[in-house]
Amino acid sequence: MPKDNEKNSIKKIICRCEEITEEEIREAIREGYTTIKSIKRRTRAGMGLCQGRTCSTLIRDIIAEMTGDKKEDILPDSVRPPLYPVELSVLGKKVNKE
Amino acid sequence: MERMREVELLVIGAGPAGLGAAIEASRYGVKVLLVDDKDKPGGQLFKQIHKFFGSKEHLAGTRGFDIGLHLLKEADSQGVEISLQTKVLGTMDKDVISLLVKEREMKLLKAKRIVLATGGIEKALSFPGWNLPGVMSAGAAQTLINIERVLPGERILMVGSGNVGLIISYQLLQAGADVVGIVEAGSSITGYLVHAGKVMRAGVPIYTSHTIKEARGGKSVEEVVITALDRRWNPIKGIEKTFSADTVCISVGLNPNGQLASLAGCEFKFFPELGGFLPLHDDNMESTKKGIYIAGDLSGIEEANSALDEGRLAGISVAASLGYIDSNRFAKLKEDYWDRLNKLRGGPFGHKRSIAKKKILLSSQQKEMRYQEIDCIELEENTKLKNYKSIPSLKEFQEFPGYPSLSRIKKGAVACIECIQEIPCDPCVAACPFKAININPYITDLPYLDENKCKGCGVCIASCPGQAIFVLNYNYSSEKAAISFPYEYLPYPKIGGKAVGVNRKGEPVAEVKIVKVDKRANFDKTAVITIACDKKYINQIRSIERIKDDA
Amino acid sequence: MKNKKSYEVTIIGGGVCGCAIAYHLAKEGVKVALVEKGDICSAASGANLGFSVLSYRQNPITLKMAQDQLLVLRELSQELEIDIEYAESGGLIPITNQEELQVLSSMVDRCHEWGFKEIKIVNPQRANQQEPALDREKIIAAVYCPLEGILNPINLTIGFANAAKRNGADIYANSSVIGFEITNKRIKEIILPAEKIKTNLVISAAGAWTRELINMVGVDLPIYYERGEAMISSPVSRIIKGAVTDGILFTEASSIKSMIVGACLAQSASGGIILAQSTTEGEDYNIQNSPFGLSLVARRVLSFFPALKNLNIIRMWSGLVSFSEDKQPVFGFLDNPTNMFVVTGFHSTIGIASAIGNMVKEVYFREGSSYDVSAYSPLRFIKKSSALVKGDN
Amino acid sequence: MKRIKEHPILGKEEKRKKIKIVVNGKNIYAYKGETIAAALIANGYRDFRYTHRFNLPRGFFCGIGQCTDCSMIVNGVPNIRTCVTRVEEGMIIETQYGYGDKDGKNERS
Repeated sequence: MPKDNEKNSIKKIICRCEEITEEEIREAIREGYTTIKSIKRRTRAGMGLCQGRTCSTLIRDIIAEMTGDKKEDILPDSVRPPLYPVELSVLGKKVNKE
Repeated sequence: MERMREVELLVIGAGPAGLGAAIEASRYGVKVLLVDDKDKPGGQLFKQIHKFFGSKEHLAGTRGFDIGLHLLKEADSQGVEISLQTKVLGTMDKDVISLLVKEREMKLLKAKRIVLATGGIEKALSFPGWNLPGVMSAGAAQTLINIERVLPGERILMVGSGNVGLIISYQLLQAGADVVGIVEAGSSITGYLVHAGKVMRAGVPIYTSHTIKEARGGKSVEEVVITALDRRWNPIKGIEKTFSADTVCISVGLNPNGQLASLAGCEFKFFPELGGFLPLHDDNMESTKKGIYIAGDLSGIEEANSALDEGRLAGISVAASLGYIDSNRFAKLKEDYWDRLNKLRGGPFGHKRSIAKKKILLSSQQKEMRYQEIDCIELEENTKLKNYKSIPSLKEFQEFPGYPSLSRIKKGAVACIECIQEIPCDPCVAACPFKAININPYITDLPYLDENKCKGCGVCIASCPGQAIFVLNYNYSSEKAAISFPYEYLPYPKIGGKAVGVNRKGEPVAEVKIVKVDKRANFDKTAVITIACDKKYINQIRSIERIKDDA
Repeated sequence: MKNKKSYEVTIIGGGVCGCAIAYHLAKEGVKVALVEKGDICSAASGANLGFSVLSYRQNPITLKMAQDQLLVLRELSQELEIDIEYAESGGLIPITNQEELQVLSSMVDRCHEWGFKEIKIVNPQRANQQEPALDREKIIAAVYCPLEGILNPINLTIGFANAAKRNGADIYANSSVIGFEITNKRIKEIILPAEKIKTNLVISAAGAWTRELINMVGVDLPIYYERGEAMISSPVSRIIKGAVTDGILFTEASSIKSMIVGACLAQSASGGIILAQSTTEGEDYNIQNSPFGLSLVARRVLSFFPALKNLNIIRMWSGLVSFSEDKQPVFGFLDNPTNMFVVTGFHSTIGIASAIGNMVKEVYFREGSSYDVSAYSPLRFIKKSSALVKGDN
Repeated sequence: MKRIKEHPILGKEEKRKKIKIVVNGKNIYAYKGETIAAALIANGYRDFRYTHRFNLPRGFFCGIGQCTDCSMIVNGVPNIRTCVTRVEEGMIIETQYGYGDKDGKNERS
């Protein structure tokens, strides 16, 4: 945990949910993880509650900058349900086939 | 096993695109279920308290939330079934759609056709301190002020000078906050200059070629540092400004919200002009996945009017595909909608989008055509106008067809139209009882003032969504000229009182006297203020300093 | 044209098995290529609960492997220079009725017979000590094994891949194998989308894609796959301690229509609770989620763990898990081509991946295997079914 | 911060029922129908939670329930997104540390 005076002279956070820093993303890219999906697996960026909705375009920019890849070639992570968080108790209720 | 409900058309998203699709499909007999995750329909419309651009068919000059009410009424009269607080969790195996209703109940259903109108997602911008409380998306701030009626802060820095950033800055001022500045990384203001003009007259500085470097604070934002950028968008060392601010709003554009489309298996391509990755679609708005149609910001970030028309087009396409409209009728209707859409995409602002849309249609129709070839579609020059980076000079203003001549100004009250960009908008034409304002042949053409017909009545002032029309009366009295301008802040100035007249950049020019505050009902809450000032300021003063407190 | 790259061994499949094999060979100085059609760890290896299983190993050999792996797993984070988040936090199989008790008692007996004693049937109170969030009223007993635990399967797989790379392995990600150049019953080259690579030995570690891959060399093996669904919650404070596997899964009662459903769960080091499983027959490599599967899992989980009702589920997925016709592992050379080695069908592979990698290394250097895996040769199927006829060209 | 009592376009604030909520042990007033986040911001609260990894403050960010930033403990349940949850009479709202247990840690026991 950073000391109080370090708190705001801060590392730049990229993934807000999982608190993954820009430096951690860059390190993963240097290791050879150059897709949004593989960076997620390597660093956890995009694994949080928002499922990368906030950070994936930021990560795309960093990949493009470091690898020279075109942004159009840096594909988004695969989308999975649920598109909104759902409570386990709701999921477990008897499903209504309307 | 009980049968799963199967609807004819499921429309996902009740913003303008979704409402448009639901209304049109329903009009021709399709049974429509419209779902939206919010507790009110209308999408972003109910946050939009400004008057919209567009033409009469688009209810131009009407405030966004009123357009929303109008569409809801239309949906209601067409018998559209609307299910609110209904979140689509995803498409599952065998094209089953999984819904979460009111956070408490799951439902599964199938649909013969689907229109995805899931809108856009605000892009993020990261900088040290962007995780501090007080930094928020501009859309979040807009929800707070216009829906919740709570100020997010008192001193706000806006990041991004696109239309959203400019409009929300203006709305923050209307709500009573101070906007300490707008930073724009590009070298020119990216939104419409009429929107920029509103906030600049209110004294908000716009820093082009600047970005936010850092937000600082303990438990929340206390100050922000901005830095100048060189042409390659690298910070120029040493050129920094520090402001005391408690809030930073991020408004750096939108991405199409393609989550559901992607899950449903639609094919995507990257179109930076339209916000990034988006699903391909044909000229019926059908995606590459048969039976799934898309419309609105999902099919490319544009504005509410094109979203609505794309939605309506998707709606009739669905109706036609289900056999509710015969092919001749459909062809005719479709042509009309494309005509409207092409008009909305006319002018220099729509040009890149218009080209990108052509590419989308080509890539979906001719899969064998390589993207590079499609890329070669000529970008023909379609404007002769200069691309202004910021508010132009008076001399430049005077060259526009809406600016009256010096000799006409000296004769007495006359409208002065400071509309200088080719925007699809024409309510001023209909507003003028003397037919003194013309826009033709295209809706994106600049308004032309027939200064001999103009009586200077000022009805056009409140009609202009860009707040770019003023009335100048050189002969108000022997010493004084009068200037009338739109005003949408509280408190209103008092008749007979004094105020500080400001120019187009919000700089104080001279003390002025308030001679009229016109709040008539058909101005729809845009007050028209008339001030008297020294005659020499007739081409300079365009507003007054906002009055801070009722005191 | 540039010179073709040449390798002693090419491994096809960037899951945990393929990466572990690559690591063990590369560490010994073997020139290795790893070919993966997607990203490293993009299929089943990243889509499972990360259990280190002992209790329900399918045979005495894999049980012995898993036992021996315990020492390895404890040191592996250090060795691979990545935190595999391994915790020997115990494994529990809740038992709700006599039928389950009977099946699981004999499973425990079988473990004891195979020489593994640290496993027993415990009463609900003891089970509750292991998993305090478990509703003890719902169970009559449980199987408890203190040596079981969990790890992060993604970090493990990536750890093997990175370590292989550090030892000189080349990784070809996003490279589907298009075909093989075969002469004289030997694969000479592998055709990838962008290039061909030469190789002396090919190791198939392609999981659910094994059958399809091996078909390319003219051999058909009865290897199938099933689709297992899982989901994860947003992070919460620690509430689940170890690995939990539903006792119902060991009985016929877990079958609902064409789906096997049970409550399996674990909490990852980062706080998310992973819940599984609903399993259906695999078809067309479909990895969508089924409309009902995870709802049934949720209901089942809540019947044991009512305290989890407020969990926010943020992602669902499914993974394709391969198995052979006789449910036993496949491990060995084909006879034609002679230089293709097939590895698949190990149950709960995560916990024994390193052992599998090590065994391949032993075979490669002809050291003689630590375990007798002769029964797992793919030839057992080829003798029965005839190999596809492949035209010589 | 403050509530917008009068607005040039939206007019006067409509009359809404005042309700009491308890924030970190302190009674404050909110309006029925508004979100927890709006009520808190109107009452000057901005740091809603402190993060698990770096122990840094977070607050209202996306406003549409899509990020984790405004999560708090509501009626004892952690991880409630306050920007999409509406206030209710007597609601007990607490700053969330980490994932919402007493010390904000997620240690293996």
